[in-house]
Amino acid sequence: MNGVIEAPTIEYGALAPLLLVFGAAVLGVLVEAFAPRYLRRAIHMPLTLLSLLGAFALVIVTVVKGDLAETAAAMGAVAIDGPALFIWGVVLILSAVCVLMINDEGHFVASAAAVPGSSEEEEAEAAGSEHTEIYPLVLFAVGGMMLFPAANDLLTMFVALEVMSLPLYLLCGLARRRRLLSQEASMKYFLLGAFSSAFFLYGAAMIYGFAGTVSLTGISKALGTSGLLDPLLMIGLALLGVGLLFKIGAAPFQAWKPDVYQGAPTPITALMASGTLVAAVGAVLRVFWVGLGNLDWNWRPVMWAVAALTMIIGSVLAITQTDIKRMLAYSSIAHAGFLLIGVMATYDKAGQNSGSLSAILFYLLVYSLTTVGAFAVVTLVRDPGGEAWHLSRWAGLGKRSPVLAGVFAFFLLAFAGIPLTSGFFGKYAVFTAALGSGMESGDSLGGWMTGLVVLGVVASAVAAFFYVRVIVLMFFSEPAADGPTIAVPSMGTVAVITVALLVTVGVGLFPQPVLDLANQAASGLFIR
Amino acid sequence: MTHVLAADPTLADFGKDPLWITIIKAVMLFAFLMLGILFGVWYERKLISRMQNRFGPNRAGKFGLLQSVADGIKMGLKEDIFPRTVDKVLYLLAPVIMVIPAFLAFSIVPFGPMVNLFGVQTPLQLVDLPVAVLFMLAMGAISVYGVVLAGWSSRSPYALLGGLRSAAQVVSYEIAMGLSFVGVFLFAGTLSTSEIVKAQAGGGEFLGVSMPSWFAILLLPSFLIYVVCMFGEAARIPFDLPEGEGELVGGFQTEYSSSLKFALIMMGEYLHTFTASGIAVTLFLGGWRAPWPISLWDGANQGWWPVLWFFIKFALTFSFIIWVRASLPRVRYDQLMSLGWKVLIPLNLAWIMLVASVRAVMYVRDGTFTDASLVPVLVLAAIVVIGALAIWARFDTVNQRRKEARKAEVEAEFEELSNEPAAGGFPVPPLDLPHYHGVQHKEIPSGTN
Amino acid sequence: MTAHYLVLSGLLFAIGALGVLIRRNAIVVFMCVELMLNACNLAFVTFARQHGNLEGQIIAFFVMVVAAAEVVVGLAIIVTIFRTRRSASVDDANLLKY
Amino acid sequence: MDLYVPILVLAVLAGGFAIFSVAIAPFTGPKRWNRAKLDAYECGIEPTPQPVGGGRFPLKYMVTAMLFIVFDIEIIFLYPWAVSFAPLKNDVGSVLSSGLGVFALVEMLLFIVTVLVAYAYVWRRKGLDWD
Amino acid sequence: MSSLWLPILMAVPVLGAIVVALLPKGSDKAAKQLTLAVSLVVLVLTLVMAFQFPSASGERFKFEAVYDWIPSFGVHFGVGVDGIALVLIALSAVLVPIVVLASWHDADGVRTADGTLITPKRSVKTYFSLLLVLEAMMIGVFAATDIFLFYVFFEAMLIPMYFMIGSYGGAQRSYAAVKFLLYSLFGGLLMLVAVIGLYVVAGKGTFMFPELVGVIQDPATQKWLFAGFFIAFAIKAPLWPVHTWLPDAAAQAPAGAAVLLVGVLDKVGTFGMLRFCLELFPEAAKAFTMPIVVLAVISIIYGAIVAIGQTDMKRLIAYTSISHFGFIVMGVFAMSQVSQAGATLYMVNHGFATGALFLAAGFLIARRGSPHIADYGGVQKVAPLLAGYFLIAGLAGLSLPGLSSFVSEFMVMVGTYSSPAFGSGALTVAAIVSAVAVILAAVYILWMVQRALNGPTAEPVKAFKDLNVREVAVLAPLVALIIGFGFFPKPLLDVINPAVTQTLVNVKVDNPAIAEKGAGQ
Repeated sequence: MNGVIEAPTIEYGALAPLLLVFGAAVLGVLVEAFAPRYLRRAIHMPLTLLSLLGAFALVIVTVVKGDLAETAAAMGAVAIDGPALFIWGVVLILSAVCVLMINDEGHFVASAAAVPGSSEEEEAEAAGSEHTEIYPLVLFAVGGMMLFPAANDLLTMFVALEVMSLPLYLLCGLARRRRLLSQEASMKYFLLGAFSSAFFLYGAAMIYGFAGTVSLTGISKALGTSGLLDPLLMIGLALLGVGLLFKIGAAPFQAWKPDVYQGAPTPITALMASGTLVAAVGAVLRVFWVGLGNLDWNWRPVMWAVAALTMIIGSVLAITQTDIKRMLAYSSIAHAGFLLIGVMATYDKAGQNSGSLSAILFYLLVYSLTTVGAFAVVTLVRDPGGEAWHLSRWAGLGKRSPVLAGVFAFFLLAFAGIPLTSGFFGKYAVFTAALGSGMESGDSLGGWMTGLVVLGVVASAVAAFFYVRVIVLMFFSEPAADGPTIAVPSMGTVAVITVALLVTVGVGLFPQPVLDLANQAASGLFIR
Repeated sequence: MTHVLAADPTLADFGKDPLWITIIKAVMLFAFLMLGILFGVWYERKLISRMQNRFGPNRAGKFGLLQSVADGIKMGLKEDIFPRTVDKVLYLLAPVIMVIPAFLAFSIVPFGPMVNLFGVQTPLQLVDLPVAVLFMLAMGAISVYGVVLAGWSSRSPYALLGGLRSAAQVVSYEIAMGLSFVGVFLFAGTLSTSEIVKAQAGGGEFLGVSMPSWFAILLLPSFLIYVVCMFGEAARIPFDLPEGEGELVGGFQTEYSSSLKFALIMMGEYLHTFTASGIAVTLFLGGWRAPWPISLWDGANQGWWPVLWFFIKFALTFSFIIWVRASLPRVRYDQLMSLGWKVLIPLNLAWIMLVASVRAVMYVRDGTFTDASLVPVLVLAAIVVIGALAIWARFDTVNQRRKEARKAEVEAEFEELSNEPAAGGFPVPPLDLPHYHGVQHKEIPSGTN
Repeated sequence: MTAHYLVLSGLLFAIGALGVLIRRNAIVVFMCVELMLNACNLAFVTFARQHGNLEGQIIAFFVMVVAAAEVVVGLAIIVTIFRTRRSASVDDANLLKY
Repeated sequence: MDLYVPILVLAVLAGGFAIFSVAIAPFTGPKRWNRAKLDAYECGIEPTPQPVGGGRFPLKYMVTAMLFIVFDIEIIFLYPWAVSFAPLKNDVGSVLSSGLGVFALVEMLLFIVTVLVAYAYVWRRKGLDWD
Repeated sequence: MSSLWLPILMAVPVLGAIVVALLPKGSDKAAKQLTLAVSLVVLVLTLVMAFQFPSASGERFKFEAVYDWIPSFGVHFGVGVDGIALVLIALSAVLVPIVVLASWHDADGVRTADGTLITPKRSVKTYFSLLLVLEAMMIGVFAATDIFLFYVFFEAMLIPMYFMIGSYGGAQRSYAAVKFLLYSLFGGLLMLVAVIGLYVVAGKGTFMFPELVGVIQDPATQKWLFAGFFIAFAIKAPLWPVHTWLPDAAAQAPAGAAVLLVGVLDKVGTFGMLRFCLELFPEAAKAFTMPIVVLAVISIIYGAIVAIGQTDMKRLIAYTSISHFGFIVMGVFAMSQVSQAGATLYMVNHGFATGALFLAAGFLIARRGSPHIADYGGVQKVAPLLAGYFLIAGLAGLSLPGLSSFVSEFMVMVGTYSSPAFGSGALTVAAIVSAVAVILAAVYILWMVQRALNGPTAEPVKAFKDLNVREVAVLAPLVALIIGFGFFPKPLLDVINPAVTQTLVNVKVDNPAIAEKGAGQ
């Protein structure tokens, strides 16, 4: 401990959005502690929403002010650069939207501690008690989602990873219906998640051993200087990759996704399918572009295989699904694969590539919003026993409520990437970036990237099959006599679906503004 | 710091001894502890009986001095019962696990300054580490494993519950204890015991006033909290819930009939008491340094004299523990826990903030901190302190009131029921015995006659 | 001489990973995960010594915190499941299938 | 490293003693077989056999354990802070390293506030009550 | 310089569609009338535009309008027509109102004379607004001068057609709809890769067709991109062996939708070959000509033979179309002025002929409730008018001299036969082989006519009513066009030829002589 200790400096201003969200979360805990039961929801809802929107406003302000620091804030721990801000904005919007859904009645268990089917549970439900802890938990998760892609050293990233995951583990287990499934999902998610984060950490340790630092900047410097085939480095690279790829649910680490998505309460599923994916992809980009950019020749082949496998597995297994949420889970796996294509498209002297970066950011924005919308629709199709999860129950929904079915069909078409939907431009942007980077490289990479893109196209054709199948089910088949009822949507859910729909349509017709935004965010690349 | 002497060992002085010196010191310490136990048991029983107007042990040897030797031999000659159900390995391992760390914990306690031991300049302390205090805590924590394993491996509900209870108690008080040390570190700026002792050599100046040297005085709240925790850690009356003869027939050691295994467990607990006293002396009572009037004599803190001062302080602390045992009853478990969690911890946190703020002021004054933004920070600190205290005061009282209200309710109900005609009203258990063995009795609906 | 520690941490990590894959009791699986984390700590501290900088030791602190948080969350989840099914076996958790 | 040699020596002594006494215990004492002796002692009533792997016990203890872990970790953070808070001076009194200064105070305040929030929550949720 | 013709032409039906969709419940009749009105307006506008065409400015594309759409992708909303596009747009503009009339009752539960329900009641408004959306897209796809825009319409067209087949078709509709969608989607996605590849390789940062012509030089690259485009188009214009979706789709779709499907949508494929495959990748096109012509010949013969074996009227017609598309593809790739002009003309005529045939068959089926030829017989005694129109349509299908399709088929064969594009006589052989199909055509058409219309009157047929006014109004104009263009194809050819010449120039086929002769035809 001897030697002069420099007191660190922290740019509170730049970190304001982050701090606001975390502060609100802590405040939420206090509310839980001191507010009387009947007031809690009334306090939580505005607190959560306002903090999220406030943080969003702060992000906007930062963007508008425009003078981003050249180096990472908080002693190089948190990089607040264009991409990070963009992702923050996306995550904040998504979470705000999801909170609107979360606020609905009937998604969450009355008392998580009560054994399912026990008398306590009945009492709890009769008493109408509820876990308002959900709001602070969500806020903590959102804070983690914001910190994760902005973390500029592996330690911060690890901490963020956990801050993001731990609340989600809990939230997964709080579904009101099908509680056994929910608890099981929670446990699986937890065990596998902890497992993967252990891998991430060990990878970080190895890389620390190689570079003597965990800051991504330092790592890339070390890579610049020393031999690239250090075993420590290779092991670290592999383990780190495992940890990160798990989070975005890339094959062969995708197994948790369907289970968790199916078991979790649908609003939480929506939050995970959108927010977590966005954050995780951001983190993957930062690690592989900033930290290991000079190493791309070592990781690109593996990434190639992973991307291919992910797309194939995602789109093929989705065909066999009978549970709507599982199907969407597999589709999100497939989309993770498409995103990975973009992640690979870094060919550039700097190890980065603003073109593909903006493509990925754009894809993230449009895809995640469509996803949230789709899950919001899922919450509305109810059976006596909760949501109508089995696909067969959706038969003839088009007759029962054309509007809802139409909206859902539209979201599915967007997933499938039909032109004039946002999804199409997302895929298009990523594919173009990939081919472009391949061509630029002017060596064997070109061929590989082309192959990957063709594979991606085939995969999305296969994926289109099961999306279309659902549409067929909804529109071309007769409704069952005891079909599911369509819950009267709350204002919140209506808002969610409307926003998602507007974005999907609007971006589908006029993507330029959003593209400009993404380009602007990506122009600065990640700071090193 | 004028009182600091060349004889004062610093961290640098450790790890230099040749092996034979080390062995000698280790053996000395071991012997000291063993004899200490033998003597301590006798001393405790004698003192207590005196306080209770009894004679206490007076058969074996002069004043019964050999009593504990006799006890030891007796235990050795008793049958070594080995219940059928126990988990053999762990059952045997538990006492060992309890004893070893108990010994080790004491190894960081300094007995004196540098002395000439067989021609070698060496500090009168087995070893000192940069993390000495942490080491002590760690050892204390390890011996908790012994307790839990003992309870668990016995496969008897009493033992299991006893083990859990003692584990819960010890860990609860470990937190408060750990927090109470923070103040000391804030002043000493180190975790090494010898350095801490050195730091108590002479008080610094604060706002022109010279401060007392002992942390016990300087950080009185820390000291008091530590004293309370000391009992919890060593599971002594009033906090000897783990044994709790009344309720748990000996707790986790129920299945360790009175053989040598039992002796080991007892030994472990005694050593904890010793360690507790030793730490109290070292961290708060100026360690081996001579107390004030004596310290005026320059020779007081040199050579072998300090050992004497140390033993005196140590003996007094130990006697204090015994005195408490003689005078206080055992508390209820919930009282124990709520004292540990609801009183000591918040007080500790508040106190730490206070100390830190004061230190900050000092450093700003003597110019080590070149940071102007102190005032707002202090305000913040004040808020935190007050907030902590407020939370504490408010909710403690709230809980108290709630409890009382509940009790009042029950009594009122009882009252009302018992006022009604015995036929209906207050449920009169029928006189057939099964009810006493847990068969529920039929309640006679009120209002029927 | 740091090599030994690295080997040790590698072994611990491998044991933990294998445990996660092989063992069936959720609690044990979970303890194996914690074992992996500790292996990471060991590696970090070793490297910190090797590089002569403190980063690794600081990281170890944070890892402990995370591990603690994981313990709390994880035990809560597992205990809930246990109370529901009277079994903490991962195999019994088999409602979620393709 | 050799700082730990003395501890090792002491450990050997203590361990030797402990293991020795556990080992000889069976031989020093008499052997009088008696079935009741070998049962778990439960004040004379028929002992309830505990399942292998220990019986089930109140969840309360687990909660306490969790709380302990959390607060213990907090302490882990307090110690280095406390140590490096003080400016390091040598015997002559000249400053070797200025401590972390007011910054450390602020950060620790924030930290403790956060912990206190959690603490208050636990308290209100009766996490600290035994009854 | 940007004219508003085409944007308006596309905007009108879209607006119409929106209005129709927003009509209050129960106003089905209003919806139908409004749709008819809108489609007629479009028709009128198209005709006006067509007559202005020769005088309009612009060398290759006329009525051009180019707006930025997605600058950062270099995508424009670029529209403009040359002769080929014009005639095809006109074709769709003509067919839509006819289809509207023809499928007047399709959506509100089609019942046969004896009251058996063929297709259940469905939302009328949806059907007709889909129809209008489809029209807008058909116009857009032919008018697009920006390759990206073309692709967008190419894919987006699928959705309305998918729903029209899926919700309004026959028993097997959902199977047919999905098959149709997935085939086309797959092709489309391959094309997407090629489109992106084109954009990246060209590196011009734009998708405007004129700027991309002749940019790609490297033959290898050309071949890959060509493949991407061609497969998509081959699926669209069902070319053996990727034709299998057409019979199902056409047979299951309601008659109106089937007409648009076969009459217009499939033309996008052949149109795409002519416009994009050839002009963007001339080298590749030449390299691949032989295999493609072989495929074309195969589908000519195959389609014809399989058609003979069909018992289901609609399927039979679908297979005849496969055969006809074979001719068109052959004409396109023979790369002579005459053959390509003929092919283009064929697209139009085939639209009319097959349209008429489908509609007539549709009326038959609407009366009998069964698509099986065997269920009919002696219709001409009961419903002479219907039988007459059916006969004429059929004869047009076998391209009888004097009927429009004859001209085009003849031009294709002659053009192919005498095409000097490749020294070898391979094309000659192809032309000769394809001539066999003429005989086969006679067989399948006449046999169907003979089985369905002549002979003893089947029992249920006795109840047939003859065509009512609406149905006459549907068939009459088509037959008129068939006969009219049969004798006087010049106006069409005059529009088409310059465009074809331009194409050939871009493909760098050097045979001015033929070009002259073709123009003289």
